[in-house]
Order: sequence, then C-alpha cells, then structure tokens
Amino acid sequence: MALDKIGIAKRIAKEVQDGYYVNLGIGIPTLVANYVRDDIEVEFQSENGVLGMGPFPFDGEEDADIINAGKQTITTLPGASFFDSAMSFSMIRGKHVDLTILGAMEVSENGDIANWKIPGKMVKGMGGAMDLVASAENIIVAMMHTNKAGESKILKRCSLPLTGVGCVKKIVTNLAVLEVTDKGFKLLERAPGISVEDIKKATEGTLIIEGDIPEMSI
Amino acid sequence: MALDKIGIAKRIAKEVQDGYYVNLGIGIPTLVANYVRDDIEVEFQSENGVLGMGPFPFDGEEDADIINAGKQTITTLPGASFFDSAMSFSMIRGKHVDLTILGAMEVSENGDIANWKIPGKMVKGMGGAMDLVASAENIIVAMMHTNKAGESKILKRCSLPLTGVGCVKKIVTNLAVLEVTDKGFKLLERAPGISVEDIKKATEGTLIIEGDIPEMSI
Amino acid sequence: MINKKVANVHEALQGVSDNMTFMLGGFGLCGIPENSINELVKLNLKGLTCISNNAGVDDFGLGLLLHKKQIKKMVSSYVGENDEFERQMLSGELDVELIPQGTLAERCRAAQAGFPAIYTPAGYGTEVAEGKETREFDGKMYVLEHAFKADFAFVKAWKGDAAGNLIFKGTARNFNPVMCGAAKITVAEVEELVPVGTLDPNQIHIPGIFVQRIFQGETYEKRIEQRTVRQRST
Amino acid sequence: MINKKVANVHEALQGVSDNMTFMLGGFGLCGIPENSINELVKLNLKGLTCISNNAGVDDFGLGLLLHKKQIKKMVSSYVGENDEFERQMLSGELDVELIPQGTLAERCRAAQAGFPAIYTPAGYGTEVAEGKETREFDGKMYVLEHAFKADFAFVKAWKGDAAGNLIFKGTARNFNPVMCGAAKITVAEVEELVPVGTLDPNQIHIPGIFVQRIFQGETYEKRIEQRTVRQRST
Repeated sequence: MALDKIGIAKRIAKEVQDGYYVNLGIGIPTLVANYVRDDIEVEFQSENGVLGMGPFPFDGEEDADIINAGKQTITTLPGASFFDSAMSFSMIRGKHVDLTILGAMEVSENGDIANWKIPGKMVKGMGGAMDLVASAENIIVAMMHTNKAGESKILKRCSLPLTGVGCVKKIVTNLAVLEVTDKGFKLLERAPGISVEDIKKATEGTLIIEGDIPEMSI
Repeated sequence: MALDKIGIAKRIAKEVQDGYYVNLGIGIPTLVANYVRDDIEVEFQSENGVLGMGPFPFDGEEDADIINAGKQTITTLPGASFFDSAMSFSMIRGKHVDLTILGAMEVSENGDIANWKIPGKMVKGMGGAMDLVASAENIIVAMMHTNKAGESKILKRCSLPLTGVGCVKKIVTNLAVLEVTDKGFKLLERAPGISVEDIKKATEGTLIIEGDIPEMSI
Repeated sequence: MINKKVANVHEALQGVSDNMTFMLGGFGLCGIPENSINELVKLNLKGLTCISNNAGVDDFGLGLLLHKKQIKKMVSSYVGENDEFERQMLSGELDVELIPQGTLAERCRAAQAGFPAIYTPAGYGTEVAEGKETREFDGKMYVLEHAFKADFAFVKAWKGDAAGNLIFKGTARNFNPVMCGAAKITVAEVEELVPVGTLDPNQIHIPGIFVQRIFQGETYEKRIEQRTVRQRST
Repeated sequence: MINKKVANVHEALQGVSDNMTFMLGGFGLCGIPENSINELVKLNLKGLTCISNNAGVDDFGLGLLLHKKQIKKMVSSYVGENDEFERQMLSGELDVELIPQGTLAERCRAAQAGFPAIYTPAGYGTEVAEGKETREFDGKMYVLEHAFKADFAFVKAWKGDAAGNLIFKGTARNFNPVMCGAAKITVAEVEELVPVGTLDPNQIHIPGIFVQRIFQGETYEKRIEQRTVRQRST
C-alpha cells in the first residue's frame, strides 16, 4: 500500500542522524520531527530565525512572536536561540545545516527540483527553498510520486520553473525511496506492498533497478 | 605660536556638530573627545566594537574587556552598545558614521592620505583606517604640518604607501586649517601668531590663499 | 546620547510620499511594523514599492495596503496566504519580484553595511538568475545580486530606547535587524520604549546609529497566522 | 541538544597540526583565546598561518607563538606593539599580509556565511589592492576580496553552554563572532560554561551551530595593554 504523508515522514525520519542540524520545509517535512528516534540528538532550524525548535505549544501557551517558517506557533527546547534572517541564511548558505528536507512539485533525474511556481496559475514564491537547495549538501525531497491526475512527478526533465539545479540526492515518495545518480533514479526501496512494476509505471524519468529491491521498514 | 596637540584637538572639536556619530583615530584624534562642546549630543564609535564611549575609567575601575581601538581602557555612557567587528564596519562602510578624525604621515593636494607604512622601516598596519577613509564622507586629518626634520607633510603627492585616494576634505595642523579643493590646499585659518608666510614655507603642496586669512579661535 | 525619539507614528512618518520604496520588517505577520503600516494606509500613499519577505494577509499587515491598491510593486520571497495579492498579481495590476529569502536578507544587509552587491548561489540556473551576471568561484556558480535602495525602512522591535537601540523578541526578529540602516531613513516602532541606560550594552541587537526615528507603538494586535497547539496529555 | 562540550583544551585542539591555517579572535589582547594559544605553544606546531587582527605583544597572546617561530605567516590589520614581530617581518623570516580591518572581518564573515567573495571600497588605489580585481558600482570603486579558508578557528567568549551557544562581553566580542563557523572546526573557550537552558535564547550572540567544540578555560589573565584612568576629583 502506498504510504500516506505520515508514512513518508516516518521513512525520512530514519535518515536523520545523531548530531544533525536539520531544516524542515513546510508540509510533510514538518511532520518528520515527530518521528525522529529519541536516542539521538538533533536540532531543528527554521529559516525565519530559530534553532532548537520544540513541539507545538500547549493550548493557551502560544506566543505570536515564536513561530516556524510555516507561520505555525512553536516552542523552543533548552539550548535554543533566536537570530535574524541574515544569520539564519548564514547557517544555510554556509553549510552549517546538515540536512534539508523539503517538498517538491517535480524532480528530474539530474537532480533538478521545482516547487515554487506554476506559471499563470499559482505563484507563492520560493521562500527560503532556493537558498536551501543551492547550498545544502544533503537534501531529501518528500513528495507524492504522482499528481492528482496520476501523472508522474519523477521526471526526465522538470516542466515547471526550477528551484535549483542538480541538487537533489534522495527522494522519498508514497511509493519508493530513490537516489539521484548520474544515470537516473536508482530505486532503493519499495513502499510496503508496492511492486517494482507499480513504481515503473508511476515514474517518467529513467529508473535504475538493480537486483532485488527491498521493502521499506518504517 | 604653533599649536600643540591639545590645540589641534581643540580646533577640531569645533567641527563636531550636534547629532554626529564620530570615529576618532589613535593619537591626537582621541584627545578631541575632551573638547567637544557640552551643549551638543555626540556619540563616539570605536571600530573594535563600541558606540557611546565615555571618559577613561576611574583608577581601579578598569575592565580588561572594555577598551577602545587604541587598546586603552574606557567607559561607556548610557545608551552605549557593544557589537562585533563586522557590525562595526557596517557602521563605517555603510556611511552611518558622520565624521572620521584621524592622523596622517602625509596628505597630498588631491586628498590622498598615507599613514600606515614606511617601507623598510615601520609597518604597523592600517587597522581600520583604510575602511574609514574609503567610506567616510567627512574626514578631518589631524597632523603636524612638518616632520621632525622640518620637511612638509602637506604635499603635492604622497611619497609613502597610500591609505586612501582622494578622500581627505579638511586638515588641521599645528599651523593651519586647510581645505582640500580641486586646485590645491585652500588656506582657511592660521594658528594664533602664525603668518601666512610661515605656512607657505611649511607647505610643499599647492597652497591657495584668497583674501585675508583669519586666525583660528580655539 | 543622540535622541531619536519622536512623539508618535505621525511624526515618525514625516517625509513619506507617493512612489517611494519602503522596506518593511516581519515574517508572515510576526514582527511586522503594525503602527507604521496602519499609518501608511491612512495616508493613502500610492505607487509604493515594498520590500518585505511576505505581503500580509487579506485584512492585516501589507494586505491592507494591497486592498487599497497603494502598492505598485512587491519585492518578496513568499506571497501565499493572500487572495487579493494573487488576484492583482495574476491580473498584472501588481508588479511582483520574487527573490530567494536569503538573497532578500542579504540585499538588505548589503545596503546596511555599504556593500554594492553580493555573490550568492541561490537561484543559479533558475529564472531568478535570468539577465543577471553569474560567476564561478571554486567550481561553484554564483549570481550577482545588488544592494537594495530604499527611502524608508519600517521595523518593529520589542524594546528600544531614545538612543535608537533595539532588542527583538523570538522570531519576531527576522528581517527587522537587517533593514535597520538599509534605507535613507529607518523608523523603528517598539512595544516598549525604555529609559536610556536600562538596556544592557552587551545585549543590544541593533545599535541606535542604524535608526533615525523611534516611537512606542500605540497598540499591537500581533495576530497569529497559524495557531497550532498540542493537547495536554491527561 | 547537540553536545559540543569537551573536557579541556587538550581535547579541544585534537587534530591541529603543522602548516595549518588558524583564525584567532581578539583585538589587541582583549578577547583572545588565551587557553588555546597557550596549548598551541605547548604543542610546538610549526609553519602556521594565523589570521588575527593583531599579533599579541612580546610575551603574551600570539607573541608567544612568534617567539618560538611557530608562525610562518600572519594575516592581520595592525601589528604594532610587538618588537619581535617587527624584527621577524623586516628580516623576512615572517610573511605578513596586512589587510584593512573591515576587510578582515568581512572575509571571516564571508567564510561563515557561504559567500565566496565580497566587494569592499577599502584599500582601493593602495598597494592592498595591487593584483586584485577592482570594479565600479554606481561611480565608486571596489576591490574584490575572497573568503578566508581556515582549518581551525579559536574564539573566546564570556559565557557559553554545552550546545555551543556563546555570549561575549564588552569589546572582547570583536572578531570572535565572525570567526565562528568560518573555519572547518571552531573551538570556543569560555570563561564560564553555564548549564544548557540558562542562556536567554533572545540574547545568544552565536548559536551553537557555528561551534564544534567548547570548553571552559582554566585561567584567564586578561592582560590590559594600555591601562588609562582618570583621577577622581576630590
């Protein structure tokens, strides 16, 4: 069965390692924080100016001055810090953030990503995504494998305006875990109950299948 | 009689206007703070990271962590702030400092200044002087008109390595107040008891003398 | 101490006029200069260019200026959450320049710090870099982005004093500090104006030299855009 | 919370070796990483390149490394107050690159913030700009200066916690914050290591993400270079 958003978040959470500073994008990535192993130390950075984010506040304890990049009220953990936007992007551009997890509308087999604009229809803007993808050495994309019409979002070439070029290394979708390689998308894992054939059908870009493809453990 | 260092400082102090942020160099410029009119509001910035410097501390109240750019122990006044070197030079480079007062070994008639190096002999370094002169719109140079051998330091062209080009606007020496103009050094004022002839003799650069030259009031 | 205190928002906004370029602090609705924005609405200036990370929501923040069609151009990184904005943008009434958030921050800081331009990797290979100079350093490509030029910067701080010193709270800091001193005139509104000398000189986020006018805002709604909470376990 | 605490200066300096490039915070003797410098002397490393605004005095700070001829090259803005330094420099034993103080600060910050290079007006038309690219923006000339590359940054803070968060005191802040995260490994020594959670998140000068190792220094001499006082009027 294809993963739901929580399933994707759970699978990505396994990529988070001890000692990582992690930037989580809006949407599925935000959920990842809930599923990181609790025997490792991780700090979450949000580009609006906070390091050491904690869970959402208890009802009645929200503070309008303490939010994440998704404009959600948050809390901070001991050791947290607040800073301005220039310093926040110093952390990002300066490669101090170890892992960036963000959503995408499309990803292409050379690692391009598109997630900020649908010409003529929707233009929300790139926010911090262009800075993140241009500088992060370790980017995981969380996304649905296909759009609502069933068309693949894992492509030979992106059709939408790009957010960054050649930057995506790993993709976790509702169907699979993929690695971006020189030769195309290498299939690493299948979602539980999803066949290689299912993934082939849902993938427009070049898919590399070598040997047995294990099922994800979540 | 030629001015002494305190006389030069007193004359320069008259150039300081209400509401000015002022950066004082090492040496004579540091003395200027003592003679600024007390009916105006001025804040002194030091490039090592303090705005709102006060007088030297009382004996026994020195703090090794609170110094000026000359490494002297200082105090701060109410409203003062400390900041890092990047922010300090943001103030300077960003033209937020209104007036820069610094010493010089040589000044030339096109406004060049040399004050950081005597090849083969002395190389103390430029410290913040190159940043200051490259960005300040209002620079006053405090200096002796001649060196110990009696040679002019107010020149057609500087002979020493430059600190900045075409940046000096006004010079106060032990003999005169000079303005740097397109045509040369315009003599504005004479030190008390110093004749125009004295100044001519001590000036190698082009000296412009128009009408009666008033004596300084200090 | 050089006194930057003005009596109220009206006095603080002396000199604003049509067709000016403004910087406005805030991220979403967090840390926005509410009092200055409300005064700009009242003054009914037209043809404004606004540099601000976001564009408010339909009925708050910069959304109020958008509704009265006071804004000619927005320079932002993210403009979701605002239907009127989207309508004006897609219809072509509103000119919009979308730029990466880090680029936005650093183009402000460049103006504050006297840098003419910066090289950033953000946006290389995308339409954001179209028509811009690019350059390789150490095998990586960068885009040349220029310092902003603005007439006024409107920022909001938590506490401040008459010397113009500012302290921000939580993530309401965001773009506010980098906009201070990045325009010809910086107007700071604060929740609390404290006596000079009460702020610890070690703990001032923005020294007063970057601020030309400061006033205590009359009221702060501080609206929350996405109230998210967890339940107490019983 | 990611723990950056190490037991002592010995552990903090693991991995340093001959011919490395170091950044060292401080202005004059104010805010210098005394414990790290003393350990570098003890380790007797050779061929070092040191990026530091000043070079200490004859018998304190970087002067100690100079005396043992451990330093091959100094990158500084001001090197007065040090006879041995002047001797080594004039004799050619010591390679010295003098650069404007603001350029020094910003080349550190560029490394911290991921900028490859900056354009600064400082030094244009002087020998500092010789051989460097220059460029005009808006009628003014600028020099292209590159981000530093360093192996270790040694900084000294007033207070810090195991998360690596730092707070500086007075003008002992100076270059320390801009060097954090500007080298491959940043080692912070602090006068007081406080429990995590006791520093106000609003008042942290350098978030721990820029620091790899932190330790409490054993002793601080904090020598004053120019003791200047005024007399109490009686």
